[in-house]
Amino acid sequence: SSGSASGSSGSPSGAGSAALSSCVSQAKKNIAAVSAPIPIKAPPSSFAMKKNSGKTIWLVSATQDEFNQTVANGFIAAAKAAGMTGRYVQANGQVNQMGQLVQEAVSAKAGGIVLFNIDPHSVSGPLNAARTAHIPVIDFNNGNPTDPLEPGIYAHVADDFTTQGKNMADWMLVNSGCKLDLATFELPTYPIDADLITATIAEVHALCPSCKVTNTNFDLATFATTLGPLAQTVARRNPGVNYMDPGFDAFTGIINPVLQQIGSKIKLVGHDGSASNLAAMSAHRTLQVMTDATPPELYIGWVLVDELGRGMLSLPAANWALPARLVDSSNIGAGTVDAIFPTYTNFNSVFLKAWGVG
Amino acid sequence: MRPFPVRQNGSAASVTAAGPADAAPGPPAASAKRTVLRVAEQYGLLMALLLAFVAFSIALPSTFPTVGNVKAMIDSQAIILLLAIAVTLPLRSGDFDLSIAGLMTATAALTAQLTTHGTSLGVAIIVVLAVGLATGLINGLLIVKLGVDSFVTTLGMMTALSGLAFAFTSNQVITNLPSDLLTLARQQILGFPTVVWIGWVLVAVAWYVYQRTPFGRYLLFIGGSRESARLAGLRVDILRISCFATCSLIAAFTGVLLAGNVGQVDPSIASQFLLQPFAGVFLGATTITVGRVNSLGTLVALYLLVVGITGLQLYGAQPWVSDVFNGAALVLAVTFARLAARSNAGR
Amino acid sequence: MRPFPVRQNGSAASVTAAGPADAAPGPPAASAKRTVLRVAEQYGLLMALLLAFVAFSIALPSTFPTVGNVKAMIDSQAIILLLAIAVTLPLRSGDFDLSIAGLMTATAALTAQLTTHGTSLGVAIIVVLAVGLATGLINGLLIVKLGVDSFVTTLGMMTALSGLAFAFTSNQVITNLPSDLLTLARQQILGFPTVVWIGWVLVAVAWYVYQRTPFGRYLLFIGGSRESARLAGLRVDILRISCFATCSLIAAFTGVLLAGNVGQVDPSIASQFLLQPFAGVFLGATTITVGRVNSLGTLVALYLLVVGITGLQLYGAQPWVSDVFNGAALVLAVTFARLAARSNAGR
Amino acid sequence: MTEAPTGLALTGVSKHFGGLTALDSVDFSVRAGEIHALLGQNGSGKSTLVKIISGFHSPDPGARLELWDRQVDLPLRAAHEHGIAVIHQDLGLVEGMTVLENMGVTSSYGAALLGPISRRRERRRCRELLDQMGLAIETDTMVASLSPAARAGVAIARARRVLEEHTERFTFILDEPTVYLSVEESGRVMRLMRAVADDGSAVVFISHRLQEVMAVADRITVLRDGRVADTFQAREGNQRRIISAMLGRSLDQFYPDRLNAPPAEPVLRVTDLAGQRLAGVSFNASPGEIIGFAGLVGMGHEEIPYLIGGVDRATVGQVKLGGVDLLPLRLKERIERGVTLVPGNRQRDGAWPAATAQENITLPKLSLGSAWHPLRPSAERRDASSLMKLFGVRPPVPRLKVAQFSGGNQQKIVLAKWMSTSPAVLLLDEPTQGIDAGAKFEILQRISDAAESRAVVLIFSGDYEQLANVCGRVLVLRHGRVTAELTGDEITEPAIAQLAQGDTQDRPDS
Ligand SMILES: Nc1ncnc2c1ncn2[C@@H]1O[C@H](COP(=O)(O)OP(=O)(O)OP(=O)(O)O)[C@@H](O)[C@H]1O
Ligand SMILES: Nc1ncnc2c1ncn2[C@@H]1O[C@H](COP(=O)(O)OP(=O)(O)OP(=O)(O)O)[C@@H](O)[C@H]1O
Ligand SMILES: [Mg+2]
Ligand SMILES: [Mg+2]
Repeated sequence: SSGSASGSSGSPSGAGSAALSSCVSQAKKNIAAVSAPIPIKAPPSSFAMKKNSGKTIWLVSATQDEFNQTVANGFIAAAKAAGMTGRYVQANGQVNQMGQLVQEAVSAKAGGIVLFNIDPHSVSGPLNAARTAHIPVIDFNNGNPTDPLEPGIYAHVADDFTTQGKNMADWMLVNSGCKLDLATFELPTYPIDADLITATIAEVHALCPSCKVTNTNFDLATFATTLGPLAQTVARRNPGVNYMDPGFDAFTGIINPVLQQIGSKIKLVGHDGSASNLAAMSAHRTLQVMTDATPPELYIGWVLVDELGRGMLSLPAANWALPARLVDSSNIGAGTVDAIFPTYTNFNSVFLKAWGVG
Repeated sequence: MRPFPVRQNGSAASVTAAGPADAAPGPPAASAKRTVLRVAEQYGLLMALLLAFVAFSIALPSTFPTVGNVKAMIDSQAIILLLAIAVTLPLRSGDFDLSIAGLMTATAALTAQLTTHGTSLGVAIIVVLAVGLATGLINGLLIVKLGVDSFVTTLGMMTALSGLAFAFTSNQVITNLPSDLLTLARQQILGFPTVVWIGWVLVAVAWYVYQRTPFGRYLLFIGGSRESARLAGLRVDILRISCFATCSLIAAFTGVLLAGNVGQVDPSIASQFLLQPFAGVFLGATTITVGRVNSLGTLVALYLLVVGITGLQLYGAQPWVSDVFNGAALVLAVTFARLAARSNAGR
Repeated sequence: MRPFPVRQNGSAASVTAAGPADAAPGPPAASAKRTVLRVAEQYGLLMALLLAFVAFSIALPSTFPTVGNVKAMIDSQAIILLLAIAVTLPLRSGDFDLSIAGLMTATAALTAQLTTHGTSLGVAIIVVLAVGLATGLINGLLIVKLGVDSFVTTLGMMTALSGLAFAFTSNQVITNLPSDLLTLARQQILGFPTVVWIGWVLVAVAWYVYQRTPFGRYLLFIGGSRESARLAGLRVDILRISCFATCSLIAAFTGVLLAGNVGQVDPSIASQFLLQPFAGVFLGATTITVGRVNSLGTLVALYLLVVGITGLQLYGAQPWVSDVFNGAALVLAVTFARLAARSNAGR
Repeated sequence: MTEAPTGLALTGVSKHFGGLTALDSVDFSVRAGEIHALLGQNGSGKSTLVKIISGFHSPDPGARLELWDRQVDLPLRAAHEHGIAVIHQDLGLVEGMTVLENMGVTSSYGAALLGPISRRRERRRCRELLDQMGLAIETDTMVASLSPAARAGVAIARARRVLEEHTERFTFILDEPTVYLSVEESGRVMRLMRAVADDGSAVVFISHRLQEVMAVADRITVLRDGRVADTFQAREGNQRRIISAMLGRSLDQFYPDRLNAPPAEPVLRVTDLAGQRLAGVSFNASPGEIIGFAGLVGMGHEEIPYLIGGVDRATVGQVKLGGVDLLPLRLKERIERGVTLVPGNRQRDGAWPAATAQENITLPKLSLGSAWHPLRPSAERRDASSLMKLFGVRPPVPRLKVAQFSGGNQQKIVLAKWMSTSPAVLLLDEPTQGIDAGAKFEILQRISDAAESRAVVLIFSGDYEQLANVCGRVLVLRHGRVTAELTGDEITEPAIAQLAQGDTQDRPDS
């Protein structure tokens, strides 16, 4: 991640329209594939999930929110389909409870554990216990699929945030005709956010030296009261800003009304494709013009069970990298998750087949 | 039971905080200096606000002193101002109410849930006010009638209500709120949204009530010396309960306005609104009617804090600088106010 | 200046909170009933803890009553227990200290920054303790010597210190802490890590000091009536300042242990630790030495809360249920304690 | 006695509060074995002088303090380590703690700061001390549940404990210790002081009761407006000399003329009234009557004003005022019917010390009126100012905080606050506590005026001399019941004292 208000780059325009058009075409090429409907990502190989039946697997989440809850619902359903019991617990955002819950899972002889938004470093003590007990642990939604594995971690399941951040940058470059003056907002202590924003900034700098990026840090503990005013302040400080990227859809939801109230024309982009943002976009009720949508949360719950099943049988990890689709007015359609991921409607069968169940 | 900090009246000898109206009759020589000190004490925070505004305007001429920025700063404090005014009521009569942030979040969640599921805004507001009244009465009855400590009771209510906010929304962030709800909070009147105007009206009403009516005086006496208030015939219990109830009603309605103002409801935000209203009220008590919780002072205090933070942000300071500023402003203001009070008291 | 809730002692007529040592000698007929009530009052929370434990053990025989689960629950409260014991000191002498969570986070950040940049653990601890002492003295001098209100001063310090935590780590999460730091907090002794043992030792020391030494009584005296304590010849200022200083020293060292225990330092966690220690202390004051801040009660209270929440989680309750449980437990416990006190007082 | 060493010598003590001069170059000394009475009008600076000795206030520069002929620095730190024990007007007890805990605090509970307290020894020690004072108080009782007089006893016993721990070279200072006490109890305190002085300690005490002063003091110093007006050996002077030094004039009358209320139908009828200790008391009172109530500590008479006034709840009984039973009525409703209570605990019940005199004085009127009718600050100020003048509050400045007035002047403010409401029943709990001899006349005159305008006046006081001089009838209570009623010429101070005392064997239990 970079510091707050990392300065702009690039020389004043004059590099000529050639540079601009090459920037646009390069960016356009990069995002062509991720704007189209995405074929369902199936388990890479089959394995005998049946052998795990009867076990209990734990999903330990840092916080409770909409996304986590829906993933958990998928997780529990998938576990059931696999003859296991899925258990969802959350730590109220408190670091001491995270350790406690992992410890509890270990002492309850969990078949496997998923860490959801939890930095393995912050539970390294309980993780040691899990390793000793030969319990596979998955690090989910906490960094890039390609990050090195922390001790005691069997596999990552993650969005490829570095690629997706780059894609988001490319979309904005195309959308702006490479006349991008972007304000980003970063949670430096939140790895997936930092990865996403860092990649976006790097891509803008790489393709468009004349574009400008202003990055500002904010704090998850106070975002509800501070992010809105902060966005206004940034807009005021940088009157030329034409795009804002606060990372995730939850944060565009905070910034949008503030900008709307001052009659701003700044375009918002975010990541997740959460149902409510998609609905607002398709109804043109928001300044958000693009979201990098992830597949249905229920599907993600099944992915977690798939990966954990492999770990419990000491098979090689599938190394899931979750796909995402750039959604804007051109492809939003009805604005529902099903419409955006048409191939995912029947994902259960794909997993059941790979697991040799049902 | 009162196992907790017993806020104490100073003894006859040690009370030195000079109230607004009490100059010890001094020899004329010292009186000019004393007047300066008194003015400094009474209007110090206001002057700090003006000074900060002017300083940032000079330092950041193109971004800070603009209509847009001023409006943005004022808008950003609207919700906190409402909560702060609400909490002046129990604070003035000597009780804490930490539950308001939780209540506001719960009622915002309830409003969002009801109005997005077909309930009309009017009905939703009635339900929300009923919830607020119930919360206030529970707080009030436990604290006043049973004598449970207000800090710990309302801390518990805060936690429970934050949990209920999640229950109301089924852990979801609720968006796409109906337009009449948005309008209720955002309708522009003379350049400011309704939520700001409601805050200002409340400040004015509270000012009148606190400064100009016996009711305001009653609260002060109940807060300062509950027994002597009771012996004077004040119905201390009813008055304290009515403070809790009114406070909760305002906080509950603030939940409706919050939903309309932000346009979505995230049930996880309660704790983010917990402390800022108190910072505003406590800081505000160092000015105007010095040493007494008051509404104008609260307004000035909140605006001072937002001017400082916005100025620093526009200046490009790291975000943590605003936290440090916020905290330091609070500590310094109460310290200076205290020092001024001591000099005035001639120590 | 004391513009804030003046916590008041009840009048002679209305004081009903029965201290542990004050059985009004009643007629023998009523005395059996009264003894039962007194025991219920004094050990009610402990019984609730045991009851909750047994109930969840029956409901969840395979997951709840396991050694691993019990250890996990105890471990998870270690840091909060340390903070809670720290804050009993100023609370007993009548002052709030809201700054401890901020201080702990700042010193955790400092420890991480120093030890990952080549400073030895010993030196880092000395630096951290110096920071703690300085914070405690600033709090103490402002509050005690200048007479600034403790709630607002330490609220300001809390905010400022949370900001400094970000400054110390340059907004980063610091990981890969040196192994001696990890060992300091995690070394297992008889099945529990050092951080738990340190907490228990502090509970025992605080119990001795509060129950058995003049110092503990002095604090209570000061908390009860500062003026009276002063008139009785106690060196009130020094004693209060020493409470702030000791509290801050413990909180600062807790920062070191937090870094070692968690294994990384995230500068944004201060607010997570703000309220829980107070909930523990206030709830704990309803038991053992009823009506007085005490360390054993605090321990029981924190364990009751974690048993409740863990049991509910394991039972598969919705996550928000634990917030509601937390809040309701606090409110109900203080309410019952209050009711028991009233019955004891023969009302 | 002249050869006895000087325990305490202050020279050139001045003290300003803002622009106000509380003390102006005062010299003051006490010898070992001497009881030195410090006298003066309300606000003359007595308490301020004591608070300088105890180290609570620091004097203006230039003051010197010698203890046992050794110079010590001012402000004095840890006075008790220098052998100074002080009992202030405010007693210094914590209500929410037990007697035991309160009594140990000045003696470090007989243990090192972080050493273990021996509870058994503590309890034994306290028992002894209380027994010596003749106080049958349980050591585990909360101070909050004690009567003011019992509290004074605890405070004195506690100071005495410190005394005994420093047998020699001790200075013992009591600021109005007897203000709450009845005559016989204050006699006990006087004997205690004498015993302490005879042991070689220096004793200073402040009192407005000139009789007891003349009975016990060896030397007398009178302050007037912060200066020493006179200082002399007690046997060389008399009450007249004290009064003229205090007031700067002589006082020929200590009490207003007794009223001869014309006989009238009783308006206040109290039947079988009972409370915590009060066990069924009945009496009638007519308009214009002034009735006194006397009794030892804990005999129940202290409760009567609070039961009639509506502060505490009566267990049984009836209190009829003009045919209406007051007991079911709320406090405010009683006030509206003219039932006016001047409470005995002025710090807690009488006034809010941090608010201004004006705000305190006008509160009863405000609380009777509408909560929403706009305040009229200038009218309020005028009212307060004239009332303060009427009751002789000094200085009569309404915007000063109550805390900034001297003890006696605070009491006058409390009286002004209540007696301005033209009461029908005036309940006075120790109305002249802490009020100087000069001002007392004025206050009693106001009370007499109230009776003259057809109020029923009930005075509850341990000052039997005062009861004997102003009351037309005196009821004496023992164990919660009226045991004697004195009228007309029967009312004399010794008669009240003897009836209150009763059989010396049966002490009040608590
Ligand atoms: N906190 C308390 N509240 C109420 N009663 C108490 C308390 N502590 C002790 N007691 C009771 O007080 C009595 C005396 O206490 P204890 O025996 O502990 O004295 P001690 O300090 O041990 O004396 P010593 O040191 O001389 O042996 C006992 O009956 C004990 O039960
Ligand atoms: N803290 C204070 N601030 C301002 N003025 C004060 C303060 N304390 C005392 N005074 C003033 O100093 C003067 C002396 O007060 P002091 O209390 O010494 O009187 P006193 O002789 O003890 O009177 P009393 O007999 O009524 O107790 C009074 O005029 C009083 O108003
Ligand atoms: Mg005095
Ligand atoms: Mg023993």
